[in-house]
Amino acid sequence: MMPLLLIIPLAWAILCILLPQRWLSLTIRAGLLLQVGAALLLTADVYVNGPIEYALGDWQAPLGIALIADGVSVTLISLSAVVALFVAFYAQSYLQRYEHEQTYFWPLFWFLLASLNGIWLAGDLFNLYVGLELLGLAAVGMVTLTGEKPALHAALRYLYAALLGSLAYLAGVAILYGAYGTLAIPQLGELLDANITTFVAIGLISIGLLLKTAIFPFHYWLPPAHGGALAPVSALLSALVVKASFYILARVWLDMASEINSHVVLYSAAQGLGVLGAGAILWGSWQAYKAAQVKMLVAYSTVAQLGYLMLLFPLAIGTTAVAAGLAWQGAMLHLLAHGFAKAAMFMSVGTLVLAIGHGKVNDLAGVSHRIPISLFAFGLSAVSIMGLPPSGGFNAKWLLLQSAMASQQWWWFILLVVGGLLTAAYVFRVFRISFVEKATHEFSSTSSTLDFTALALAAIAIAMGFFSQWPLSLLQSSGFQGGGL
Amino acid sequence: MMPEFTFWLPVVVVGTSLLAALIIFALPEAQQRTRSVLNIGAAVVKLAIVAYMVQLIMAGDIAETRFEIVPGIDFLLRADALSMLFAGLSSVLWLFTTLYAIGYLEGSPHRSRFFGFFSLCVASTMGIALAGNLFTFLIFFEMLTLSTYPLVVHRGTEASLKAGRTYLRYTLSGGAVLLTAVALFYGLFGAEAAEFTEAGGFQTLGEGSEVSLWLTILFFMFIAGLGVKAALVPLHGWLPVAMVAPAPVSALLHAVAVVKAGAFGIVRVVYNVYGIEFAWQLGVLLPLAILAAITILWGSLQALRQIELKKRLAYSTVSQVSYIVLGVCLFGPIGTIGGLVHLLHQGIMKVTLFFCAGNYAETLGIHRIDELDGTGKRMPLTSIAFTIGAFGMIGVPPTAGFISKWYLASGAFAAGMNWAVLVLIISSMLNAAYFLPILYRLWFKPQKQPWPDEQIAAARFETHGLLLWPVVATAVFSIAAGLFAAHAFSPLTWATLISVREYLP
Amino acid sequence: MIILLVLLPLLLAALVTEQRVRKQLWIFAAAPLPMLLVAAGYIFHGDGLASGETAMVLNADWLLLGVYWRVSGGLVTLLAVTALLWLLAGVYSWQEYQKNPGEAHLARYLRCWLLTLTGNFGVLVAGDIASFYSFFALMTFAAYGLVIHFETRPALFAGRIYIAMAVLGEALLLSGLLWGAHLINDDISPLLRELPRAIAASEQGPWVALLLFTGFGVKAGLAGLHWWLPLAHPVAPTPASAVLSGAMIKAGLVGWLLTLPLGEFSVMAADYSNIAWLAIGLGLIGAYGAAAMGVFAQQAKTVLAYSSVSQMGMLTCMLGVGWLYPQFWLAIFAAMLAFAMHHGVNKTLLFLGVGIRKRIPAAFVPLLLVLMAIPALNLIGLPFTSGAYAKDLFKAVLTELPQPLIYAIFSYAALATTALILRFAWLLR
Amino acid sequence: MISFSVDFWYAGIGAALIALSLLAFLLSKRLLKKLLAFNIMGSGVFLMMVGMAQTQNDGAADAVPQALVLTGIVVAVSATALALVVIRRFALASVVAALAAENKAAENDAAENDAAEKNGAERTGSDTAVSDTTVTDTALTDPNLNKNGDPQ
Repeated sequence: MMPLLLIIPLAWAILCILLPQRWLSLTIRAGLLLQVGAALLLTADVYVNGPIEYALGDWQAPLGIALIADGVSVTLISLSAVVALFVAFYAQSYLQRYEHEQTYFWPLFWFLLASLNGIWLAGDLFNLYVGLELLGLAAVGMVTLTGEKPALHAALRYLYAALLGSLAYLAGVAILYGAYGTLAIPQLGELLDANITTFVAIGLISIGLLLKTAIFPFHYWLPPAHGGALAPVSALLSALVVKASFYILARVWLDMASEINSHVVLYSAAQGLGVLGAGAILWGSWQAYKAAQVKMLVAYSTVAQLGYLMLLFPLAIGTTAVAAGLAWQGAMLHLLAHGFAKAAMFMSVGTLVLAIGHGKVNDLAGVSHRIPISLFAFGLSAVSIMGLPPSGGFNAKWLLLQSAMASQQWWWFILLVVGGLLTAAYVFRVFRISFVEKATHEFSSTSSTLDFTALALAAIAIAMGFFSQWPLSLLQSSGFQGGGL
Repeated sequence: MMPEFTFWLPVVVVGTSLLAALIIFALPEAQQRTRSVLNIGAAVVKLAIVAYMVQLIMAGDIAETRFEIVPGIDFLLRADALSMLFAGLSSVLWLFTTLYAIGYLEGSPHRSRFFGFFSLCVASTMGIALAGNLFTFLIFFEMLTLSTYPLVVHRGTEASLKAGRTYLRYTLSGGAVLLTAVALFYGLFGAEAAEFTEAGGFQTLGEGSEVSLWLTILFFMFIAGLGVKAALVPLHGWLPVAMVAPAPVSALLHAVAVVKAGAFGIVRVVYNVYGIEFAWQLGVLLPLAILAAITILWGSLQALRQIELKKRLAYSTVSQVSYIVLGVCLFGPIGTIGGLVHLLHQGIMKVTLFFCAGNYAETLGIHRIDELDGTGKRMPLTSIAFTIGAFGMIGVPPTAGFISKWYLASGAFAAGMNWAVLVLIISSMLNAAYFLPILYRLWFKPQKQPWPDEQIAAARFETHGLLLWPVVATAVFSIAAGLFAAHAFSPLTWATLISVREYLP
Repeated sequence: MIILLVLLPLLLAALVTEQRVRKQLWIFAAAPLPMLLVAAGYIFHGDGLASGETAMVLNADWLLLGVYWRVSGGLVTLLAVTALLWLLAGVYSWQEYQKNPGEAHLARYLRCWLLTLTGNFGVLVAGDIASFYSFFALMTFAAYGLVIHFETRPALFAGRIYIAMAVLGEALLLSGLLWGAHLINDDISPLLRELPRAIAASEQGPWVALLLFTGFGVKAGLAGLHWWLPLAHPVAPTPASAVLSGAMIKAGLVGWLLTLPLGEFSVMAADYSNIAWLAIGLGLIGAYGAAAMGVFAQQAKTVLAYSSVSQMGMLTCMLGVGWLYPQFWLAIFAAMLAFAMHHGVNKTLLFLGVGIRKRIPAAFVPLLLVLMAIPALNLIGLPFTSGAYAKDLFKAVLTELPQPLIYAIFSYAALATTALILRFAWLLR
Repeated sequence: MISFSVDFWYAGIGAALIALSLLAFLLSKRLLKKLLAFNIMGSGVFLMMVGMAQTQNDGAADAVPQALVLTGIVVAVSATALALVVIRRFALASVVAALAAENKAAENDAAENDAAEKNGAERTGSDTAVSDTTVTDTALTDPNLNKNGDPQ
């Protein structure tokens, strides 16, 4: 069952290149349904009888490629399948105006999906490297779609950052392989001992992944790339792509290095990651508050929200099992909720900008009664981003708060609460303008699928506020837990 | 009673207005008729269910919805006596406010958006009323902030946007403080202590000094978080500024939804989380009573200075809501009854006053008090309703206000806090000082200049039907609540039932 | 049945409308009539009411806070006299407005008239504290409409003072009643008759008594709290000031009699002598001070107002003495009742006389003056008049008391009243 | 045995290569130079990977690093290809943009001159000298460092 998740997207990527325009939309829809079906079947399978191993072409480790599907990876697969489903429907009507981009968008879309599934299922470090690279190239390709100068400029910055990151990651992998002779994460987990080479390797891998996840000091490439790209592209990038490298970072720190991460060097490094996260939250929120373009605002909001994810490390490493468990669940729930909410936010903002024609925040005047559904979708997703109840974001923030309290790390507690307020500051900037009575631009009509797909994703983010028990119980059954629950 | 059936009752109550909100949002602006039918239908259905649940509670049964939302914490909606008090108030007043809003917003733009958020706001009020533990309460408390913001900025003018900004600044920071308090509470005392129990969860707790220190700190954080919505003095800044919103919004915000949610929260925390006896031992009630007293006097003094009618009513709300908080702090069953019954009475009376203010503004374009001369003759029914409401606020019998002041004062005497009676009396005199001049202008002054902008001519009745009859109805209610106070179905009897259960350990 | 009598004027008030008020003037007279007939019936026919016994009890525990209305023995005579006075003033105003229907705000005046009437009857009939206070407040606030009826500048000023003093009085009264109700602390709707015993029994009793004394003192024109009286009377229409002076001031007195721990209660826990002496002192100051100010007044009605203040001062003095010597309380109580009724009737007649003086042709004026001499002499207390009778009752008690000084001052008060009446006659010639 | 066997030499040189090319990558402003630096860094990593691996099972040829390096090279080549295409497209776009900016500037001058003639004020026609920045040069500078503000 698992290889299907890789085969379908790759096959569909090729199909999209070959097929003529007329049959394209039908095949895409079929592919999407197949993809979601496969994801849900795998989730059910893992939920019923725990994690599954699958050796490609039954080559055993260390040479062969092993695919592991445990609770975490299955949750993330369903996340990417569902988000991809709605983004695809959105893109189909959004790209009608962009004839030229349409032809190249779909193959890249499927490659992206394939690489994502590859990363979620990968069991060893090198597979992750390959997945990362494919993901990076597909993402850069998508960013260049519009072909205008700023988009190309952003794409180049993104490409160089991605390349630098993956090389650092490869160097780290090389050192690890040199020292321990294997690249499979479970085996590495047992072999690792706390010596200088391991620290250097983990350091390099972390720097590489931080670059690719655009965490605070290395975030310079994200806003122009996500802000400048087409709406469906930036939705996919913000919701899924940056999460993949974070997921690998979490696996490295919490799964592979789980035995040795209470070592003083790694413990303080984890606190360092937390500080980077705090920097991301404060700097991202400040930049978002100042941003003139509404897409840049949402992009900087991504930078800020990724800061919350980084809090997983200080809260889960070197703390009691209870605190680590809570931190792990909180981070994962935040990842899911942010995935849905940010995709919905980018899509709704895309519709608004499409209708108005101008991208500045102040041009959104009078939107609330002309395009209410998109604004309502933006509102719902904003509720989850701000971490206000009843949303998935709130439950995630709640779990992180509980974990911070359980591990007596009050500074993260305060940061979480203040972070929520900062987010509210820049989100309500948009609301304030949208309620202004007289519109400054006349609005061109947009098709309703744009509104309703964004609304659906936002509704899922809000519904997770009530039903966050399902994904969390799924995470319970996953192979590894931060700090072993 | 089949347990299955009562499981879904609370959810249905909250669900009706949620569903209504979603459908109304989807309705295009033009379908005015379907929207009104839907609105009123939802209100009536909700009223019926609440009435049925009240009858259920009388029989001692409990309707409860519970499922695990976050590991270890339940999403709990439970209908107990206290929640029915607030739920009953909001559902009754929501029906009148909907009728009034339909009449008030005749022909104005974006009504779909307005009524959507309007029912969303009431759904969250229902949620607050029925919340069974602190976590669920927090969820609906924040939902209330989000759903009321668009109502405050409904007009879209610069002033209302500025008001919205202030409103957000206050309520969101209050929400953050409340989130911290609830998170700390759950962290320190676990989920079962956070569940609302009849007589509060803490009598049993041993007197560890460190624990009681934490409890005191948490108590004042709760009060700070809830105090923003309950408009306690330092945190009341948003209330007068939010007067820019249209009349049905300020009526709903100030009489039913937001302000009462804050006060109701404080009642929940004192009675059902800490327990009145434990709170008294902890010694936290006295500072809260002093804060409430300061708010009462400060609100009345400020109201004296206002020249705009709605601003004066806003400051009067600031002081009146603190009666409830004062009632809560009077350690003793009578004081509790006084506080709880005032929760209802103030709601009914203040809705009447705001409806009248809305009528004056909508029909004759009057916004300032000195333009009110001679309106008694032009709009007799509205002015009579305003007079009843005003006398209610002063506490002149036989209005409902008198009953609550009577119980608050007796409660204060019973609790030995005689200074509280002094505060009540002074505040009544201040109320007289700022309401009687208005009545004087209404009835005894001839009309000087023509009305600022008379929109609705004086046909058979003074103004639009939908504007007039809700006002008359709520005025009759405030008189009936006072006159038939001792009656079986009166708010007073219901408050006594609650307070008896609070003090029955 | 009693509820019908008390609330009848309220119902009639509801019927009054702008357009048909000219034809509804008969209501002025009709409103107090039934209560008068019933009260008179009790006094003259049948067994008559012994002072302790109550008749026509209404017990509705679902209304307000548990309503208990009764017509008690002691008050039934006062009720009859009040009804009579309201009838007289009603007939007067009925005839007056029959002649010149062009009067402005007539409907509002009639409605306020009826509301004040309801309040006045209610105060005498209410048995439980909540409805007693409700009627008292209704009477006070409705009387405002009567005071400022002509809407002249002095009338509005007098109205403002009246309302300010009224609100102050209500506040004192409410706190006193609430504190008393708390002291009774059996259930939530305490009855008036349990109040004196509860106040006497508790050690905070003097404070509660002081609050009640001053609260009712505002209405009863106690010296120092009487400012609104001489301002309100001259500006109010004649029948209104007649009723204000004759019947409504007595409500303050009734309040004292019902709530203060007099008679057999005053000997219990705390001692009330200092409040009693305060009452005596203020009473006498009121009697003489008002007379002194009244003599220099310019208008006939102001003189009468000051005479009311001075008469009420004497009543307060009686109350003080009665409070000091509980054993004589019953006799003094009878004397006070007689004095109150005597003063009510005569003062109302004088007020109406002043009104009539302006309306009738010059030829009849000497006849009117002769007729008005009777109530005037009554007030002075000439032998064989009702005034003398009431005062002698009190003086008889005073002689047995070891207080020669009060006896002397009290009897000289008659001189003060004579001076006032002479001034009144001089102004009226 | 700390003698420097041949493998360590490879790994050492690889590390040196990485260091040098990283330096070049960060400092240079020209896009192509950065790309070259990236390629050298890639081969440095591969060299290190091969060098480090030999120490495992005492000298016998170990297939895994070879396979890894092969994949690494494939990935590096594809990345370089994509980078080259994007740089070319970027250069083209910036030329187009520069020209567009130029004629817009020209039109403004024309409008100004007409306006000047219209209101008769004699103004010395100071046509804006097109700054002779070599168009290709600006296009190829390193996107990270040039400061032309928001992409929009």
